[in-house]
Amino acid sequence: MIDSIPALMVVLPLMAGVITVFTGKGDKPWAWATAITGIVFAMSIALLAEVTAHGPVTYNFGNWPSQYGIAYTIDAMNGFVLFVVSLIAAVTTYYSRLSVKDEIPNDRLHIFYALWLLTICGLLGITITGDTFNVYVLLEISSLTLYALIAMGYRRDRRALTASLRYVILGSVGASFLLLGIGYLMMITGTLNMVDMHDRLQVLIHNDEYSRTIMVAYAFLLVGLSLKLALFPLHMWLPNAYTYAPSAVTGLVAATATKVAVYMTIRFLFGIFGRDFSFGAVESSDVLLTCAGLGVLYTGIQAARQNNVKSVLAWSSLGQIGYIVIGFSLNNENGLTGSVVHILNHALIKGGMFLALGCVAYRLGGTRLTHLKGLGRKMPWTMAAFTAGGLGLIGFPLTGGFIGKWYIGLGALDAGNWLILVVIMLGSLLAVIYVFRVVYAIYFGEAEPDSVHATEAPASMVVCTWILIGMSLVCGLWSEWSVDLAANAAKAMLAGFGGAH
Amino acid sequence: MLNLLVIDGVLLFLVTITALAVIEMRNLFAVTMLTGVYSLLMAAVWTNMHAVDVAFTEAAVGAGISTILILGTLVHVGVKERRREKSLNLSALLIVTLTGGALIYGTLDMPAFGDPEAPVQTHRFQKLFDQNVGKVPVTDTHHVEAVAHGAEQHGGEQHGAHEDEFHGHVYNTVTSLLADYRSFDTMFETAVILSAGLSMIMLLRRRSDEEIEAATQRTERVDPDTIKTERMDPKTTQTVRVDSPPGSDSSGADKKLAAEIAEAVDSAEQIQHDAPEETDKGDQV
Amino acid sequence: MKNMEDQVVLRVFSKIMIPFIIIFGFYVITHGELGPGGGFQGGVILASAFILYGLVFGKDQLAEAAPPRVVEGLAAFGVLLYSGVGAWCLLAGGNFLDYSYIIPPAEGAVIPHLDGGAEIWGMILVEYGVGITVCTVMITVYNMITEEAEA
Amino acid sequence: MDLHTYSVVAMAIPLLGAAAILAFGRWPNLREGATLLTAAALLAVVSCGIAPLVLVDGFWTGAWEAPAFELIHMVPDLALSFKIEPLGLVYALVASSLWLMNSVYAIGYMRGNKEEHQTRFYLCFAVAMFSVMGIAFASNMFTLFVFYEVLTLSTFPLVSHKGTPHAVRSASTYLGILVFTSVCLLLVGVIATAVVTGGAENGYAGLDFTRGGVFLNYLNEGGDVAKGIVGLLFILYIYGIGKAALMPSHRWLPAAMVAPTPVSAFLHAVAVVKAGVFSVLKITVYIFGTGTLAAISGTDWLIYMAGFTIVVASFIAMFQDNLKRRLAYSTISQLSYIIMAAGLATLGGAVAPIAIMAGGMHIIAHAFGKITLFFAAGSIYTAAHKTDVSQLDGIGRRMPWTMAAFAIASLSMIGVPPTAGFLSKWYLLSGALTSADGGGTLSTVQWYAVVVIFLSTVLNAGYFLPIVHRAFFRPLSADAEAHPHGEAPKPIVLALCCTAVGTVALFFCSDLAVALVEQLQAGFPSSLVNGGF
Repeated sequence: MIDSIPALMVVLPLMAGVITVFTGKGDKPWAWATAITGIVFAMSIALLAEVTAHGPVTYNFGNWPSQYGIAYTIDAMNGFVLFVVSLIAAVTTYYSRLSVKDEIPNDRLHIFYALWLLTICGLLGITITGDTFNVYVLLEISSLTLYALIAMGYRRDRRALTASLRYVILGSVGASFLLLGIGYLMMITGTLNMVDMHDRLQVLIHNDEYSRTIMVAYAFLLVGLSLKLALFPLHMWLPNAYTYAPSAVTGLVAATATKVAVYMTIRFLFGIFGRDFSFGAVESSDVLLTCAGLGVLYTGIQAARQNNVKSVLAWSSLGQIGYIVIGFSLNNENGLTGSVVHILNHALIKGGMFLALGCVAYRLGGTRLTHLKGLGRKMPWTMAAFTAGGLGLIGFPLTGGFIGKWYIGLGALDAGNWLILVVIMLGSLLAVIYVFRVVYAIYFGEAEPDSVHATEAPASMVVCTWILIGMSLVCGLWSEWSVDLAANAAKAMLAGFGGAH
Repeated sequence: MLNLLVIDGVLLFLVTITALAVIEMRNLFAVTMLTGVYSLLMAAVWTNMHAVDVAFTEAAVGAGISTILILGTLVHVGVKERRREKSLNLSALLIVTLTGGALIYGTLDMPAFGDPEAPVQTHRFQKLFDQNVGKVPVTDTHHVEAVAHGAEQHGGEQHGAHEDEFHGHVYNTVTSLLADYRSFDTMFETAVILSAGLSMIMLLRRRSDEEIEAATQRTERVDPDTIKTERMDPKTTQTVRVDSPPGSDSSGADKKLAAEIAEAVDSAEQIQHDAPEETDKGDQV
Repeated sequence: MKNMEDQVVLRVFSKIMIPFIIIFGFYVITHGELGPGGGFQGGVILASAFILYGLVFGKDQLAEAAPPRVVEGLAAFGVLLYSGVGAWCLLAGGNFLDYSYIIPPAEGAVIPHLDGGAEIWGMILVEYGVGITVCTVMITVYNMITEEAEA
Repeated sequence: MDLHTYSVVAMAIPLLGAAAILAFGRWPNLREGATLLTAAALLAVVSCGIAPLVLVDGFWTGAWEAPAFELIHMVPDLALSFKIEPLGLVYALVASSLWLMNSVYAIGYMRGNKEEHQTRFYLCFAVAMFSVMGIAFASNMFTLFVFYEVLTLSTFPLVSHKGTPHAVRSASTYLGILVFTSVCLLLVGVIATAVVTGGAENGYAGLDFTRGGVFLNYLNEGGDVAKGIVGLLFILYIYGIGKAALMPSHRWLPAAMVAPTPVSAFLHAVAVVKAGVFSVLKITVYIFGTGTLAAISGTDWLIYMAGFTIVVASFIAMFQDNLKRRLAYSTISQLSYIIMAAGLATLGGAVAPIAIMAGGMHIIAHAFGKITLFFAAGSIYTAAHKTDVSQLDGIGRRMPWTMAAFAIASLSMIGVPPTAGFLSKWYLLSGALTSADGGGTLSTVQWYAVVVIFLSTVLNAGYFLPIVHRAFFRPLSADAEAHPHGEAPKPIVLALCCTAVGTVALFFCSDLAVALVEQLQAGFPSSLVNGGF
């Protein structure tokens, strides 16, 4: 059974998701989903331990050799991302019981949790797979289910439909670009397996064969992935989708979906095309750094202008994605380590903060700035979590957010790029502004008449919020383990295909 | 060969004409019919390329069932497309042209159609077509060294020499690819279909009576502020329209049972209301 | 749609056609490994029979012939059948979806069923999984679209 | 107890105090008792526990070489670790002794003015003191940066205490400038230091404060850094430490004047600005090393800028009618003495130890003088509700204790013996008049420093003495006659008298202070200038 963990990581949520349709009403779908995500999380830890100890693991579906069938390949990089995704999935699922009951019509909770598990299955599958077309198929599952989950909206907020529709359109454009890119690559390499494709591509690039096709495939993949990870200026789908989605869904999506897209980008740029091509033959570094740098500044300003706190966090997510993109675009070990470790830290921080907002929404029925005024006394634990998360977003030392920025900063100087370092710092400054606006309202604002009687959110919700925020603090203080994992991943990625050679 | 090229040319011409007509037509009923025609023509193209399975699917799904489903949608949406204010969106045209241009540029280096020397033919797939791929002995599968080692020696060859050679044979290569070698993908494709169905159920199913009751109780806690229409910054989120005229969903009305039901209906109307504009923006990307 | 039920020719012709469409759908699913076709195409063809029934005889008749709850359950069942085949192979000792194990191997065999017989069984089962899901989802989509119209 | 372990005790005390204050929030007497007890305990630990250990003869070869107390190790170069050294002890001693005074004073002031949110007030004070101890005993640049930021954040609620829109706006200016400079300049400098000096991963000192300076050691070990980079980093550090209020980043200091007087005293004397200049001294000595800076010989700008700040801020102070604003500009001017000392130290050679001693002394002298002045200003506000200099005619007769203390502190500011201010100015002057290369010639910039010191003494007298004159030698105005008032509440008077006495006492019994700064001098490596470039 241990050997089958790679398959079960994805198959289990899939089958469980389908079975959820039959679980009936009440808390049963939730309990079922919680159990499954818990098991998946445990498996991800086992897998990560195995990969760290003994190197990459491969699983062949249908027992066909990986070049013919579909293979999962888990190395230090995706082992780490799997851990992040399944951790967030487990916590948000446990959290979701009351919040989802409150926001989703109760006659379709089983459908909701079925889609929820399928989303998780898709995200895990994208991360774990070693097959490029499999990436696309699982991307479809995760996207399609996410569109629906987001469209449900916070208490069927109709703006969620518009937001979701925009996500559908841009997401589909992104996915089809990916498909075109993968198709072109398949056409000239004759394979879909990532390791194999990498080997073949290196030979082709070296011999200068099919160079125009490779170039076009690269361009399409890069644009498609940028859409999926919401890189400025292709970010338009994200803010409203996060703002109007149900609270628990926002928590799950914000912490995982874009992270998985980032992982895919790193995998394609470093793992499949190889850094010599991605940052040598085509100088994508400058383009990516420009987009991400401008994005950090622009989204920071936007975040400071929002009145819905969920919106603030959504815009801030875009900025944080910018940091991650900056990190790997620097094309050196420190930068990439920073990116990878920031995937974890930002997932924890942003997940926790959105869950905290979910608590607010549960008690007050909204997450506008006016709702949060004076909540520091009414919901001390939730608000403390939010504040701690906010410090993380700023990148305050001793929080998880700082570690990633530190390494990205080191990477920037290793690359001799002082300008981007200044941009990162200006971004942090904007983060200070938008976080401080909210925190000030929380602790120094006068409570609105409607929220005078608000009390602390239910324990289960607060505990989940604190698990994520607490972990982000732990990752900020005792960060060696996460940085070591990230550095391993970075080394593996820089070496071409995750250490398979 | 020449005959095939002529047929291809004619089909391509017809496909292009149909596509342009779909774009230009304002009567959605006619557009639906034309998409059916388009799919049928495409099925012919696939057949011409010897991709019979694809052609079959295109005919069944594209020309058949999706036409019916689009018609079903038209019942809600109506058959008239609203006039657009700007007939030609230059930036969208530019981006679409660039994308198309890039795709064509990429084909310049591609192996010719049906070229027996193409990597797809020579690299791995010859063995797939011959269905002569050996399975990996179970005991070797779990560490990448074994597989990487296999990759260096050109895949399954050492397995082919293995005494446990696999002799499975399926007449339709496409099916063997879809349902055997890559059946894991196909499983997820099926799951994609299922999630589409589940999404439809979740978003469109009418609420049961008990649910409506529960919702009414819940709305008493809803703060009016959340329902207020929030205008986003026009510069950054150009495509967000105000979803409904101000005041139409005031807090008082929302508490009423009727409003709850109306909301469900509205949500469907909402899609129709926004769809054309959103699609516009989608083209620009 | 109401007046469609009054069209006698349509009704009679549909009644004759529908059984043939259904049989053809099953044929396409079953014979996927021999000729063109498979679960996707066959499922769609099956669904078109039901949708035709619904169009001509009305929604209520369709709901009677294919109750929505059953249809939705079957949609999930299809995927479950597919992944169940995979899981069965896994439990039998092989990798996920290794059809060689679909019939439990003889004692001591390193790789069982190398003649491909088990492979065929696996394919047919999963093709039926696909077919069931595709067919029922199409019907569900049709149901959902028409449901809103009459609400 | 091991010396470096003491640092954690010194930090734990204010933190425990904060917890006690929070717990006793509902009982004001208990709460204030907790504050006083904490302050007293802290002073006891720092002066009786730590100081003797630092003053032993073999400190630099013994205790200093012992490994730092590492609280948390995150990743290479990033660790929260603490180490006690003479410069930090100077700062810790000043802060802990003045915190006790300030607490006594604050109790009188807050009760006298019936301020709200007192629990939050004392809580933030305790947390700020916690970060002060962290800054004082930080053993690497990262730890210093962390506590520097904690100090900024924990003082924000203090500055915006009144909660009026004006107060909040001013507090935002305060926070904005300090955070902007520290994040965009200081943090960039810190990251760059880790990169250009090799980093801990490669076996170098990384960000750890090192005797002689991280850069100097790196260069001596065969490292290579461009002179331009070192110069640039020095600029980043100096302006990144916004709390040092070197022009033009001084704007936050006048803005913070909206705070209650105990807070102003805390900002100007006890903690915040001192954290700034202390950090400047510390990075000059332990990060760059005066030898390195002397070798790049591009740091004259710092002395020019400090001199400019001294003179200009003094001029501005002269025309401020609001007493607290006048004091604020005086602080800006006085801080630049310390920065000038750091600047002189960068000339290297024999100047450096004397200049650093002068800087250390001036931290002490200015702290005692300025806290007395602010106490007096608050005392006047509490008793007479007067805020402007022009309202102070004849007030010395009604508030003799307050104005006497004010006069003594003013003399210290000007640098008249027998006050502490004289000592520090003496050191500074002798630093400026010492030749760097031992040949007896002074550079232009040193002459400039001498001129600035004399000019500023005149200016100081120009804006302090008129106040004293008004208070004692002018008749009471008609308006004041109509509103009789007496001395301020007893805790206030007690506190300000203590600090005034302290100002004088430091002149006569300067043993401890002098011993400390001499210990600091002893810590300078014998070979200061090394041609590593």
